Amino acid sequence: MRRARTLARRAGRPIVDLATSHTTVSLERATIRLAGLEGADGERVPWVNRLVDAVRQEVGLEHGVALPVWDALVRGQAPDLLTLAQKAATGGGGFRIPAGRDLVRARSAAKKAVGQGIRRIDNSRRQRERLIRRHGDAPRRPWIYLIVATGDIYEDIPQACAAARAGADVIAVIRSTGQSLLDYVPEGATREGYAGTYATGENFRLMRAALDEVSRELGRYVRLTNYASGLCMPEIAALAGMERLDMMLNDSMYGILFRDINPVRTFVDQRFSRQIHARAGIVINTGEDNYLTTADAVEAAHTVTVSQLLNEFFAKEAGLPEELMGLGHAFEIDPAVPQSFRLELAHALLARTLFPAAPLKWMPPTRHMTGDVFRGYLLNGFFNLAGALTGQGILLVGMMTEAVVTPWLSDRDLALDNVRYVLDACEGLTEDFNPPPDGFIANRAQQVLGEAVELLERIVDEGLLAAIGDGTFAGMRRPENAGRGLDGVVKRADGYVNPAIEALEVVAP
Amino acid sequence: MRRARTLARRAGRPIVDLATSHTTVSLERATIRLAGLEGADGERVPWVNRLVDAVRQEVGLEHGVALPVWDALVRGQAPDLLTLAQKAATGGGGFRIPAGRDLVRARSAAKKAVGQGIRRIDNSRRQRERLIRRHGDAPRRPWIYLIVATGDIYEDIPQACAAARAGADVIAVIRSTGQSLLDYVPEGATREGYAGTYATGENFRLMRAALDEVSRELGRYVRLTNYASGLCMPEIAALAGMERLDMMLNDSMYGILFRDINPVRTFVDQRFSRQIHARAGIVINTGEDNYLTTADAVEAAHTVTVSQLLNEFFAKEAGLPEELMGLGHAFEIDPAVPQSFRLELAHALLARTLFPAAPLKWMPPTRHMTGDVFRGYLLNGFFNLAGALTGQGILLVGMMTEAVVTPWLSDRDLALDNVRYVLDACEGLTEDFNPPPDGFIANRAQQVLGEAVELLERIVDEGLLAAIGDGTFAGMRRPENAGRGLDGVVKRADGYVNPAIEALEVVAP
Amino acid sequence: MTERKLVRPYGDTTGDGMVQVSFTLPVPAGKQAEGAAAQLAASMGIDPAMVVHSKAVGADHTFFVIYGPVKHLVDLSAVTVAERDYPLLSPKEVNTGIRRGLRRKMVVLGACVGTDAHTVGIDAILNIKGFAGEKGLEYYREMRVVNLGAQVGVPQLVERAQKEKADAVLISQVVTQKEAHLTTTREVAAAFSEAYPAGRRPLLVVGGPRFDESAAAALGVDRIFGRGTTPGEVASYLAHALV
Amino acid sequence: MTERKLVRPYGDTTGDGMVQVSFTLPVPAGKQAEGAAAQLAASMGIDPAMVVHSKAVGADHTFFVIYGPVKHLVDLSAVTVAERDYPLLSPKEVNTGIRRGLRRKMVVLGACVGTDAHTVGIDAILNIKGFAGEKGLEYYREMRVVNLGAQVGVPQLVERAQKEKADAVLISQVVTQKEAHLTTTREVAAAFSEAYPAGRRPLLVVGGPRFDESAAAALGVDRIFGRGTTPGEVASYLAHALV
Ligand code: B12
Ligand code: B12
Ligand SMILES: Cc1ncc(COP(=O)(O)O)c(C=O)c1O
Ligand SMILES: Cc1ncc(COP(=O)(O)O)c(C=O)c1O
Repeated sequence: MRRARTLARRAGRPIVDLATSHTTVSLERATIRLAGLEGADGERVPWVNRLVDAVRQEVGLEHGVALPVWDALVRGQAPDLLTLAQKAATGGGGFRIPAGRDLVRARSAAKKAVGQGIRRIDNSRRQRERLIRRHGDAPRRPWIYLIVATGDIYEDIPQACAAARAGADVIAVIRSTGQSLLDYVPEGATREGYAGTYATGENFRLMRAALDEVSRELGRYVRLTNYASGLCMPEIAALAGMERLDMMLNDSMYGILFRDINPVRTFVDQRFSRQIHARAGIVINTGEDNYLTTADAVEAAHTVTVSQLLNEFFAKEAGLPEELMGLGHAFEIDPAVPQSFRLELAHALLARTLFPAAPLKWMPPTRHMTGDVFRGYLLNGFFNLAGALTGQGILLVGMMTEAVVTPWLSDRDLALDNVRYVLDACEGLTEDFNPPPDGFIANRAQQVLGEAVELLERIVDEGLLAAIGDGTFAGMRRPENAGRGLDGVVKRADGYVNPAIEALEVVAP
Repeated sequence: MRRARTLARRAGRPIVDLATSHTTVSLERATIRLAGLEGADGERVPWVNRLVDAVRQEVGLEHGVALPVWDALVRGQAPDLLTLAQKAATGGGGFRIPAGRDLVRARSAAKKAVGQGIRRIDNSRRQRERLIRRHGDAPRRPWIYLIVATGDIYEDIPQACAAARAGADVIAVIRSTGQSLLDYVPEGATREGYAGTYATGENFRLMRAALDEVSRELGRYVRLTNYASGLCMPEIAALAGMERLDMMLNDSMYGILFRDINPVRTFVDQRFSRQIHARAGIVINTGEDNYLTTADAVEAAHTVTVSQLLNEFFAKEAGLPEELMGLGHAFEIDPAVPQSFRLELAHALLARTLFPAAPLKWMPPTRHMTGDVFRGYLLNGFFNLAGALTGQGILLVGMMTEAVVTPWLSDRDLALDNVRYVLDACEGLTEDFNPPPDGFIANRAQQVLGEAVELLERIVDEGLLAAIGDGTFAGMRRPENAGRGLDGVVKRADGYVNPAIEALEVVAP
Repeated sequence: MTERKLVRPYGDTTGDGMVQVSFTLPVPAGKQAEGAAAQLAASMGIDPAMVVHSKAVGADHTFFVIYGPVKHLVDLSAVTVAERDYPLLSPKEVNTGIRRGLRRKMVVLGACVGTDAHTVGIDAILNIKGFAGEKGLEYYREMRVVNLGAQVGVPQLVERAQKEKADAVLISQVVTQKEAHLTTTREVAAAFSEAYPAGRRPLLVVGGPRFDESAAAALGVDRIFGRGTTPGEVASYLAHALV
Repeated sequence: MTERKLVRPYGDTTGDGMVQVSFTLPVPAGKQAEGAAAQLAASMGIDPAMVVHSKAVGADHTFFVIYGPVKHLVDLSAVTVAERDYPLLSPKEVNTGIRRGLRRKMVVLGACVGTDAHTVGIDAILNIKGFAGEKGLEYYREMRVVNLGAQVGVPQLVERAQKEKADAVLISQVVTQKEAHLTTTREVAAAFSEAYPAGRRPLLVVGGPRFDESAAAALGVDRIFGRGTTPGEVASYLAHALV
């Protein structure tokens, strides 16, 4: 186990260097968002995009947007950010990279402005803690995590409230297909998503407010989750921090593997967004479950472990304590495999043992779910049982209609009944579950760990970026110099300034 | 444990004395059936009923039917049993109780005639053993037991074959409502049962033949089950023995409690039928599950244990080895009870520990099944799991539609998928299931056993018949001198002769 | 004319009309079978029908699961419910009512009729212990309850009703295969009509989990009680109908 | 006229017509709601409908499970199935066919179009690895396969098709919420009609687990493949349609 961690650190270290020596358009936009710029123009292009694009065009992003933007403001080019963005959009930014006294002044103005966003994040965190004290927390582990995915925030809200009343501890609003590839965050309340609802600041606000009300009604704080993922990962993280979301999907490699986003872009954005999550007290949820939707869950079990170790390293490096590391894994073994349930237990216990303090996120069967909803309901029951037996932290509730439709109201209700039955009926069953140290379960765990160490050794040898380029994870080849959003990556200059990063930077582990 | 057994023996002993000092109309009819009399008259009254009624009317049953009947045959009153029955039916039996040489002759003729039935039973047993050797046996424990209940033997047959092909190791044909209160066994193939099909010799034959064919096709011997229960328990046992049924529902108190059949009648009939089952190598299935459909499964858990101990004593006394004792118990705890699954495990393990060599019959949830078929499917999954974890011998497959209809074709298919998933996925999980000796499960088992011993002490004190009269079991009060079929009970005279009993009697344990 | 109030089934969006259906067809599995399943779903008003699961059950049958929107509207204003058309009374009120109105004890005869042996339901209504926290009719001081138990033949039931001078006869029917419950109920109704002069027969009340509560007239009885009935409802009805 | 071959759903007896249905109504739980559920079941042709389960889902919705016999008959002779109207060929036969008939490699372009990112299905058809034991189209020596992967925009697709001189364009659509799959398919069909002279556009083939295979014409494409399609079927169809 120690060896595995050392290897993960060695594999991750060069990536951190990469992340600290580059910036991205989205990271810069997130910085501006922290300073309070909202809204979009008539073509629904957010002002942060207009502003950062203008800066980039006029002076490049190598020094970050903070210096040119606040230099312009200090110089009185515009009275505030919004006006500056409006002027910049029509070509009148007049940006420059300040030097000397101007630099000092711009830098301190930027720090002050961005500091407001950091304070909003701090306030949100304190407010969460207050509300949990006031209303009470989720009644037990695992937290019950339910998905809402109508595409329309105004259908999502009543469904989320119904789910909370029915027992959900965490509500996740799934994003519309396609949002992750948008290089901007849509504005306002939205009603037109496909198989999910757009992540926007306003949607975050509306849902959090509704859940606050339900939390009051129920006497327990109901958490809200969204996705800090895709091309706008840092901006969404910033919005989440400010709007008091409680958990965020945030994986170090998901975008690369499943959305063909450029690896460097992803790693840069990821580090920044995790720094925000750390500051905001947001639990991240990593996405190891996704590997098992395309790769075989038995053969590829060790890739999950490797990814968890990497996610752990990157999370720690960005300042996240273990309590905020919702490392993912999933119940995705083909049910036709002999002893599949015991294999699941072995994998789940391995994760539990490797990351004892992390609130592990336990994901339900999806790949082997079929239109036989009865069978699906049963499978979800055994998934719930495995979660209970192995002490998982967050239980994403499986839907019997997984292979058919995005969840119906009744699917969620039935699924919660399932979870409740299993957790109540099997309360304390861990007392009786004692796999022998040399038994099938222990041996399988040992085997997976061994394979993970082997793979990590290979990755350390060839480098993580090369390994990703090779198709090591989920069978996807993602070369370092390809993928979406590459043109939004910029190497930092020596004089790069970012007051958000300065505020968020903590001593590396 | 030893104390519990001693008490059960003491409670049961007086009942055995009762059973050996009485006979019943059905026991006598069974004797005649063993001698080969079949068929019914124009009013569909079986000839065995006509004959035994006539004997009873003319000379009483105190000496048994064998002496008067074979005395009449030896005297040439009729060339064969059928003709004798026909004559007797019109009042022309001319029966008497023979004495001296006549008695000896009648007795030896009877012995010979009834011996043919015993030989048919022996042949059936050997034939079963042969077929199991030829085709192979059920692939694993627990045996998968499926119910067929259309009411029409010709719908039952294809459904039973389908169930066997889908994986059933045992097929049970449920009886029509009302049959247990008929004081005769219907004749021939029947198509008009309600919620079950009549148990008749011909139906047994037809189904066994169909299953023999399927067994050949599948390369594994598929067992057939029916009910030796109700007013005709001994006759049905005799038919089952001759027609090579493999298991029979046969409880020492079910008829008393749930059909209001006179206790003495039941105990007399029960002993005889168990002697036949012992001879035929038929596994009996006792009915402790039934208690829990009316009484609370937690509060009344110890009554199940007590009944199992009594059933064990009566079975042993009648000559059944442990391998033929399918003692019953059930998964009937209200799923809303906290830790219900662990309680189930505790009860199931207690039975497993008390009766290590018996093929325990594990019955699915019925009482707490509702119209929510999804929930029902899940509950059945956990029932299957409990069965697998505690090493049950015979698993009666639960139907998601339990609260709705008698099983549909698709219900059975889905239910088998459920069983198969659980047994395959959890194969070997017992290795990991190790309840600590001082834990919740062990303590609960200890508590139930303690309560069972207490109750047995009370029963020994007041006598089993009085206890039954008091409502000790399933909350039903059944006095010794009431109930259906009482008028069919006759105290044996000193010169009582029954060649079947003589052949079947084994040394008491 | 009442105003029409229309709703549709709800999957995850108002008005989407989504339903789930499963059934078996006596057809070997395959495309033809799936087409047949889709045809049936269409007849049921599901359009478009998604045949999301089909599985061979033996050689000659196929089991299907279907999802899709149903085109039918539900008109809430046209819903016929056997609504309680009598006030719900406390045991005390029922007793007072009987004492004042009948001036003698009300005689209630109960039984599980025919070959049916499921007594738990009728016991829940009659036994003191009761059901869902309500005491059973035996608890009512002004009622004399005679519970005949299981598998009571129809002639035997009529005979006892006459002998006990029953005001109300309560029968339970739980087994429904081949419409056993309906057949037996009709038999009981016919037997009582025959045995009593017109208009003089006792009140006939039937109960069981699978009855349609609005079918009383069609079956020739006075009232039907379904799934989840409580003793208080039955007592209140008896007081309403007989006092 | 073909002979009518009628069947009914099978519960436990031939001809019993039994089905199971579940749905949610936007109505608070209670008798009124159960009546509404029974009404809907009746509209679907279930008679008598047994409402065997009803449960409040929040304050304003109720979930139901219903059992009962459906009165509709299934006419097997009227079942319309997108039956395979071409022979199933081995890879060898397909290759030979293309070589003889086309005298050049067949160009096949594949993509998961729009915002859909579910590539497993199209990969199953295209990648060498294949599906259900059959090799994918990349394995066919006489095909040149270009797999564009996930979330390919419609204009981008048309452009690539023109550039590669595609003979067939295979698109996959898995997300169906709000009929995303149908909308995108229509968009693709329209874009190709516009970009190519009449009668010259490449063969358009669409696939995904929730398509109705008989809706090709309505969607403006040449062929639809549903749940469980194997690469061999697709290759055989391409050989049949293009050679
Ligand atoms: C307990 C039970 C038994 C017990 C009965 C014990 C007893 N003393 O009653 C035993 C184990 C003996 C038994 C046996 C059989 N059973 Co059984 N049994 C059940 C079970 C599990 C529960 C029924 C119950 O107790 N419900 C609880 C009571 C409180 O509810 P209820 O009856 O609905 O009553 C309420 C209302 O309906 C109403 N009500 C009912 N009656 C009346 C009367 C009046 C006047 C009023 C006002 C109201 C009223 O008020 C009650 C309170 O709300 C059901 C399955 C299930 N989960 O439902 C099967 C079930 C009823 N049994 C069934 C069958 C087939 C049998 C057998 C015939 C099987 C066989 N062939 O051997 C046997 C034989 C019984 C017979 N001859 O009738 C079937 C019936 C199928 C059908 N729809 O036709 C069922 C549904 C199981 C199944 N799916 O196969 N059974
Ligand atoms: C794997 C999976 C994923 C993976 C996809 C990985 C990948 N690279 O493809 C990941 C985890 C990334 C994913 C993400 C999402 N998913 Co997804 N996913 C699934 C899952 C579990 C399995 C799909 C699958 O791989 N099937 C196996 C393949 C082989 O089957 P197939 O696609 O049907 O293909 C066969 C045939 O249909 C046909 N075929 C298919 N395409 C074509 C094309 C041609 C030309 C031909 C000839 C034939 C053909 O041939 C194939 C072989 O037989 C399903 C649930 C399920 N169990 O079905 C959900 C599911 C499809 N996903 C769903 C959703 C909503 C999403 C998300 C949008 C959720 C969100 N908002 O974040 C995201 C985003 C994805 C996006 N932008 O599209 C929904 C769709 C709901 C609906 N009906 O609209 C499902 C049904 C789950 C659910 N119930 O919510 N998902
Ligand atoms: C870690 C992670 N990030 C993001 C997503 C969502 O995908 P997208 O970023 O395309 O919205 C998922 C999907 O489940 C995920 O697991
Ligand atoms: C032990 C036993 N005998 C008999 C029966 C069947 O009842 P009957 O004898 O009324 O057919 C059952 C019912 O399940 C039972 O458990």
